[in-house]
Amino acid sequence: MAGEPVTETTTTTRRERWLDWFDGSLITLCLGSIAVIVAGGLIQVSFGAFSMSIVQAWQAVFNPEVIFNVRAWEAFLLGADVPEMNTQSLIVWNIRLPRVFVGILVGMNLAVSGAIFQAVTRNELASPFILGVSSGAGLMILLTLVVFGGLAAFLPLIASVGGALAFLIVYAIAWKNGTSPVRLVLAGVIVGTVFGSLQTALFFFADDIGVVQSAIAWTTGSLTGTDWDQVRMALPWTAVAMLLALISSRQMNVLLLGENTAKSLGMSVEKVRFALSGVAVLAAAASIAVAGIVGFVGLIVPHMVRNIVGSNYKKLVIGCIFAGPALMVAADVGARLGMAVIAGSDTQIPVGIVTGLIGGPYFLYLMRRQDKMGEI
Amino acid sequence: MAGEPVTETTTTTRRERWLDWFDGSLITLCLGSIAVIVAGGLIQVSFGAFSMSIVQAWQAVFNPEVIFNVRAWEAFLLGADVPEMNTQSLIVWNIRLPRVFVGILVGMNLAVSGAIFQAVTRNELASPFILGVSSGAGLMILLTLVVFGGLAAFLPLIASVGGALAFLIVYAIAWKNGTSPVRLVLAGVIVGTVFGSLQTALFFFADDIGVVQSAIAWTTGSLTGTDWDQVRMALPWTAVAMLLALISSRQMNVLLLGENTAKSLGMSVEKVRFALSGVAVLAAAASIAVAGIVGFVGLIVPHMVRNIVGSNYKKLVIGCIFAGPALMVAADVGARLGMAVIAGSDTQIPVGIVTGLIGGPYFLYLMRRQDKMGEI
Amino acid sequence: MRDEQTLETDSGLETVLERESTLTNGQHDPDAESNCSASEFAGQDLVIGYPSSDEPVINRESIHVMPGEVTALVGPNGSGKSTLLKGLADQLALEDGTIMLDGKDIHSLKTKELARELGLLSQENVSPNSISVEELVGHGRYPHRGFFDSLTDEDRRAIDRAISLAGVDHLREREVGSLSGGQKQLVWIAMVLAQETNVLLLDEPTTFLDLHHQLEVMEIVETLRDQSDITVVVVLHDIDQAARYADHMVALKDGSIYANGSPEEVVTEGLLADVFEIDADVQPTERGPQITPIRPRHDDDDDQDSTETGTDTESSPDNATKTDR
Amino acid sequence: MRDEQTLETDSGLETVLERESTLTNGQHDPDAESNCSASEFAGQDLVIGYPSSDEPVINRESIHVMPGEVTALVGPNGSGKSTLLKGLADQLALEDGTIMLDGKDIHSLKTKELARELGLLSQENVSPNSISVEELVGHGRYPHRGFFDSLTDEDRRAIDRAISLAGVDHLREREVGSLSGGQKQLVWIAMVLAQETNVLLLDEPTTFLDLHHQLEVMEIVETLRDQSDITVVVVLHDIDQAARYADHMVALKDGSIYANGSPEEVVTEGLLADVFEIDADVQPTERGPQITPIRPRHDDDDDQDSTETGTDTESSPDNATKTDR
Amino acid sequence: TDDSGQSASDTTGYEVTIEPAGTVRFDDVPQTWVAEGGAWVDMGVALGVENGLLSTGSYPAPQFFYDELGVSFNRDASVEFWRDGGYDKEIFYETDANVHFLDPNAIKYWDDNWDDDDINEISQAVGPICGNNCRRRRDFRNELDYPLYSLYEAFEKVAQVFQKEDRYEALADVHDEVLDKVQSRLPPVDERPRIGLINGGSRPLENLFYPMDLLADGYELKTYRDLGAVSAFEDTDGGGSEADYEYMLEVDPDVLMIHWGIGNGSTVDKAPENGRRFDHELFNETWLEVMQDHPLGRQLAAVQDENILPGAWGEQGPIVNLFQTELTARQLYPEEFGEFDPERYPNVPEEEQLFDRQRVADIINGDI
Ligand SMILES: Nc1ncnc2c1ncn2[C@@H]1O[C@H](COP(=O)(O)OP(=O)(O)OP(=O)(O)O)[C@@H](O)[C@H]1O
Ligand SMILES: Nc1ncnc2c1ncn2[C@@H]1O[C@H](COP(=O)(O)OP(=O)(O)OP(=O)(O)O)[C@@H](O)[C@H]1O
Ligand SMILES: [Mg+2]
Ligand SMILES: [Mg+2]
Repeated sequence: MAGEPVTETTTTTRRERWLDWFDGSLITLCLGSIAVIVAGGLIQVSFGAFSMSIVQAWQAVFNPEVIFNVRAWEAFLLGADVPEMNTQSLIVWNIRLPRVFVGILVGMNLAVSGAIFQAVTRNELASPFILGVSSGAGLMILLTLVVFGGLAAFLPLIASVGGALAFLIVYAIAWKNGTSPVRLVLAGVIVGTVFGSLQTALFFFADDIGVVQSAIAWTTGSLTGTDWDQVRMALPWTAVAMLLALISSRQMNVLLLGENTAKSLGMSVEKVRFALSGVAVLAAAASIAVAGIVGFVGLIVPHMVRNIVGSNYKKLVIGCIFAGPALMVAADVGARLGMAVIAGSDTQIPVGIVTGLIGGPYFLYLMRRQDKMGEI
Repeated sequence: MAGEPVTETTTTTRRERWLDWFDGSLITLCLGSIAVIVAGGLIQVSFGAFSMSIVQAWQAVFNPEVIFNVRAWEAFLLGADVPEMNTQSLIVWNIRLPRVFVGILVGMNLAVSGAIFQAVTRNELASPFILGVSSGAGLMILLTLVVFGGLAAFLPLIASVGGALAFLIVYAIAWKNGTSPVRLVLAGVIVGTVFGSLQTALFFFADDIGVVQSAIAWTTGSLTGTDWDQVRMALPWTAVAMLLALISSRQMNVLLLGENTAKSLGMSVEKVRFALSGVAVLAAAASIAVAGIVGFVGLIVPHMVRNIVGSNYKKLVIGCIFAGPALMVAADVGARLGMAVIAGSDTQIPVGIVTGLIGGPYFLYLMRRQDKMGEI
Repeated sequence: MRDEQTLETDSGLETVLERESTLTNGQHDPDAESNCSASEFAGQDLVIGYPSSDEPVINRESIHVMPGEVTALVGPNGSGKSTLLKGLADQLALEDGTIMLDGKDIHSLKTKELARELGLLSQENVSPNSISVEELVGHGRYPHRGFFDSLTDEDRRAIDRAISLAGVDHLREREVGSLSGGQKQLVWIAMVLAQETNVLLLDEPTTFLDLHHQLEVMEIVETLRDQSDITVVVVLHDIDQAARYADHMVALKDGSIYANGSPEEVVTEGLLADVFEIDADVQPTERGPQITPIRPRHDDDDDQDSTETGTDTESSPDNATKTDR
Repeated sequence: MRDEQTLETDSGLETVLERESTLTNGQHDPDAESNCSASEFAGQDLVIGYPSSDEPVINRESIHVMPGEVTALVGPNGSGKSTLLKGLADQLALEDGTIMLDGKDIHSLKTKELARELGLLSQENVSPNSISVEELVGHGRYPHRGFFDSLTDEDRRAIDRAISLAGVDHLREREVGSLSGGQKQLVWIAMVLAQETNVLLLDEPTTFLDLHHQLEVMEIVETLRDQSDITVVVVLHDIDQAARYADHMVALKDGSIYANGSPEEVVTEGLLADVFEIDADVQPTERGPQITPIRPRHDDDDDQDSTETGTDTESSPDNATKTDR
Repeated sequence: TDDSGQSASDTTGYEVTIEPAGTVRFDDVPQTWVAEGGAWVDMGVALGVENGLLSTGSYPAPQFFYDELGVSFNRDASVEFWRDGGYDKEIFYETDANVHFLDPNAIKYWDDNWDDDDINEISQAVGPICGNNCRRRRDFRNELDYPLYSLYEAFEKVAQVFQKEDRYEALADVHDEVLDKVQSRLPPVDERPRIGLINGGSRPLENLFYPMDLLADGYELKTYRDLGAVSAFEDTDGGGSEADYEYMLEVDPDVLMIHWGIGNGSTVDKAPENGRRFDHELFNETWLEVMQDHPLGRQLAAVQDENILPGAWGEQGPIVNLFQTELTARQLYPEEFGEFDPERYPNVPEEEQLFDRQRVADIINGDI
């Protein structure tokens, strides 16, 4: 094919300059997020029921006897016995820090999961929350607690399976010679409400308040009481999911052009869509398994990141990997200290409620600002 | 204007024949519904903890000393003292029958409310359930129970106010130079989830299981324990709402043609829409006040009726007034006897769960059958 | 060259504003005898915009529609045709200006009163699928009925008349959802006809239709004008069609009325170049001017060879290639 | 008369299937010398339908596209134009039949291989608003890249070439969301061009565009054929336009190929009557046949005066009225 | 502290076996302690270690029982381990109690974040977690593969932990004496009233009752079992199921008892600080009058006879149990044990008292 000669050099430099600028905003986002995470983490380790000055707490964090102790890390990451250390270090490293780490993993998983779901359904409203994964997980948790009490040890696994099943059901219902965004969302909403109604039904069969409390904690999402167990449980899956998400960001970019275009560009759309959904469900399940159903993070973080770095998924996924943890750690600080600041009591709110209370209004604001929002 | 002469007579007879057929299907629907209500009612009065043969129970229902006793009706409808009667009659008329009557009123209100909302938003998925009324009511109920314990006597009123407020919020958020169906549904979903998250937050502040149980019962919807108090509470509002709905059915027919067309036909669209919403919220609130949040009736009954009598609101509203109670009474029989039949236990399921379990799958079936469903 | 054209347009506008002069202006008027009953309809200094944007779309324009005639509104995408029509029908609030219908300000009319005088067919229409054609057309009687009224005999007669006029007699009992796009459009026209107004505003009644249905719709418009003395304003994308069926044409560009007059006056090579940014060949035929588009004009054309515009398009190199074929 | 016409069509089809005979069939062929590099593309006995309906839309039709030429697909709404195009591009599974591209069955190709040979522009396109024009065009390189590959220099060159060909150089860094409908359409065309395929299928690339943008798109199509030897199949609603820009036309009715040949052969008064159900006047001009629609035909026309069809439309009473004007 | 050394197996320490924690080793006698249920708190008070109490847990018994004996009970020791829907580990570290009378299974059951590792960590680093959830069986029946202690079995364990088995022995003797005395005076079974026990959370106004079977497991219903009460709601297994007036009418018990009712006039109240006396007026407003107003409620025999009585407090240790055995005996068999006077309770005419207040006070104060 004979193309006209174009001014190659000027175009390339122009393009590169522009990419640089873009990457600049991404780098700013990442650095900002890291700052928030570190600050949030340091605040978190400074508060707790055990009396310790802030200085003591921070000293415990940077205690070289822990940081450079292979046996300590073996205990943390592989589940070996925790070596001797002073009470302050024990409390900071065993109770306060794991909560921050779990928050980071959960934030990462939810944000990336939401971003993937948004690409798969080409729907700005998609999130694990809206496509039924969370209601499926919630239902399975209640079912386990109420009906198969003996299986409580496998709760995280069961929750993830429930989430995956619910997504498959939503997908199957929405499928009619291919899926459509609106159908997926509708199916998700309906499956969500039916499962919700089943959940409430199960509440009635729960004959004591322990089950109810336990179920509520799970279905609200909370980082309270998480420790290294949870980190160990989520870490490998998170790593796999993040890697897959990064690798397939170009596929998501093409998916955003719509099924027809993607097909005519030679993509096996349904396969790619399903594989990506699998990755998103994996990420969502990993986070549900350790923190229950934390709402809105998966919905709003991708939007926030998109506002900053644009809708290129190469940048969006990286942005989510940093911004998700930042939001989560910040919200968890709010969950721990919010009531103290507002009402002077030292009650903690579940972090899922904080994200809901931040995320819902932010989302409504987005909806009011953007004309197109409603039009998917 | 000079019109060509048309064959008036043949057209008229043709039109009349066709109206007859249509009215025929409506009449069939109404008679069928009445049969279901009577059958369901007779089943309901036959079961209960108090030992009574079915014959005794039915004799009590048709006990002329009660039916033709003005003082009895005064007691039932105006709250005067109940006159002397035998224990069987007392149980049937004071415990078993009011539940059926409340079911009838609730079914009527929900079905008509859903039908109106569907016209107002021109959205097949609209229902009090989807546009936030129920979540608003639920939140207010919890708030009252947990925070303002003293106001529990005004619960029905407070629930209704909460529902109305939530609808107004949804309306306000969706409003952007007029509303659009998609925006209304989205705003409804988001407001619903935010309120849900607040509800769960409140659960955490509830310190005893009584409050939690009570709140769950309210937010699930149940006819258990309803008596003449509830009938007295709902009856006047129901009457007003049904009358208004019947009168304004033509307005709804024109609204279905879209805002533009309705405007160009000389309708003050926003005024009519708002007034109709008011009627729908009134009906929904009346039902929430007496039975809590019973899901799906408001969504599916209008669809069922529409399948039979078509989308003409003149017929649709009448159909809903009969079919709603039929579904509700039937579901309540399921709620009372379902567990007995399935598991042999005499636990009662809240009727809201039964309607959800019937309604959700039916709706998904509708969605799978109809291509257009997802496209609103 | 440009200045000349603008002057031309301005003067065209003036002729419209003074109706008498226009009528004697060589414009053919097939139904002069029945003109007395047709409605006068005019908008003065209209400013129309959307609440979501600050700038009005239509900024201080005036339009005067010839009673008993078909006026066609043409212009490129987004030039404000639909906006103007919505403003005229009081569907969009005017930011400024007045609209007079038979000498009355339409804002002094109640919504139902207005709907008895003026009918509007929007660009997009929706209806429940299961409604019958007859029921849908019946809704056209809405402005004639009170809150509690049921259909009167007069309503029935108007519905029958509208149905037969639109030629959808055989569809009367069909469900609207089962009709083809073209048939649906005809039913909507019947509904507007049942409104029995003296003024009809139609927004692109032929889009989405294939040639057959397009022609059918335009025939109804002609019948209305000829038999019922109705004043019609119609937005059309197809300039050929507009030139053929309209008695009068108004060309919009960027929200301004750029030209105004009989099809022969409005459809010129110069106007096509300025408003639609195309070079085209315009031939007068017995059915009005016939347009043959030649090539699109670009922004650079305006800057570099604005003097050429409309004069030597025939000799542009691109065009030469094409005539070679 | 009807029988004659059907015969005519059938024979037209046969000539197409035997390519040699068609080429000597008086059909002009502007690029005969470069034809060797253009792709051959043909569908045989195609049965194409949607899973949701039992009846196939296209039932056992064959089509052979002239290499290096522009073929226009015309037909009324719902006649199956888009369906045929989707079938040819393997976007809809064939229920039966084979599609050969340069002698190979396209089902033997992997999806990416096919996408390197054959590009399709759908009737409707969507993209994120914040993507830049350059990024969007870059996605056209998808079939040329492996799972882990990044953009090569060749990819960059192809992107630049496509952008300049589509004339959207000045929009390169704009966000797609900020473009007008017409500009967007051009960018999508650039994306398909970046795919660097030998066969291009375009579905109504000019709908929703005003005259200016319509002409711009058709110019690109011509350039592609003339400069790059690309085989183009384009669906057009506007028969005038199709007749003017296409080398070859295929008319569809109810899913069947009704006629097939050069614009002069296909665009006849008889065909317009049968396929589009309109009476029209067709005049041969230097830019191909020019169509003047006269009136829509109705079902009754077929029954009552089918013998008249295409012969004495000029003398029908309705039409007489119009020429009177 | 005297060391009877009964279960000491080592020179420096001793072991106590408390299911489900198993055998727990103590190097020293615990100085500080916490408990989950009011019964366990009552046991500690009875052993005279009240000053080491750091948390009263839930449902501590009404103050008037302790006032009757003149023993002190610090109701402000109220560290709450259950907070924000979970057990916060740091609170265990911060409270730093020597022993926790919390059932480890209950902790794991209520808060899914706890597993055996966490229990062990706190048991090692802070103090053993070794309670037994023996108030009732219905809480987590799935987990119940270990014995549910009776009140005095549990009391004995606590006594061993604090190495005060002599006081346990003395109180057990008093208890046995009372039981022997009372049981010998019970009327024949067919003359005993049918008792309908409903849980304090019932809402007669809303036609909602939680009937309980008097004879279900656990220390919370000990007095009824000890006194051979006849259960009207036999089919209801210790609570949890709902019923309405129809059911009440169908069963129509002779006497309606409101579980926990003695703690307050009304429903369950977590910390009846002001409960110096039973508020009879409030009790009647909440229960009797409401039922009298209901067209079906007033058909109930118990309502017609005004036989609605405030039942015993569910969290009863050895001290509270002695008082409540006497209370229940007077409520069920007034002809034999004297009329229960709701206006004056806890005052019981000296001659009708079933045990010697002073003797019990002496034991608690170490005067065995
Ligand atoms: N609802 C709206 N809100 C805000 N701006 C609008 C709205 N509708 C149209 N516009 C803007 O007003 C201008 C005129 O639009 P209008 O619909 O009147 O054009 P038109 O001439 O009818 O075009 P078309 O040929 O596409 O129908 C455009 O710039 C458009 O973007
Ligand atoms: N997704 C679909 N599912 C089922 N049937 C379809 C689908 N798309 C189109 N059809 C049907 O197939 C037939 C041909 O449609 P097609 O879109 O090919 O027509 P077309 O010639 O492209 O029309 P247009 O000019 O409106 O684009 C029509 O009857 C249509 O109803
Ligand atoms: Mg328009
Ligand atoms: Mg098409």
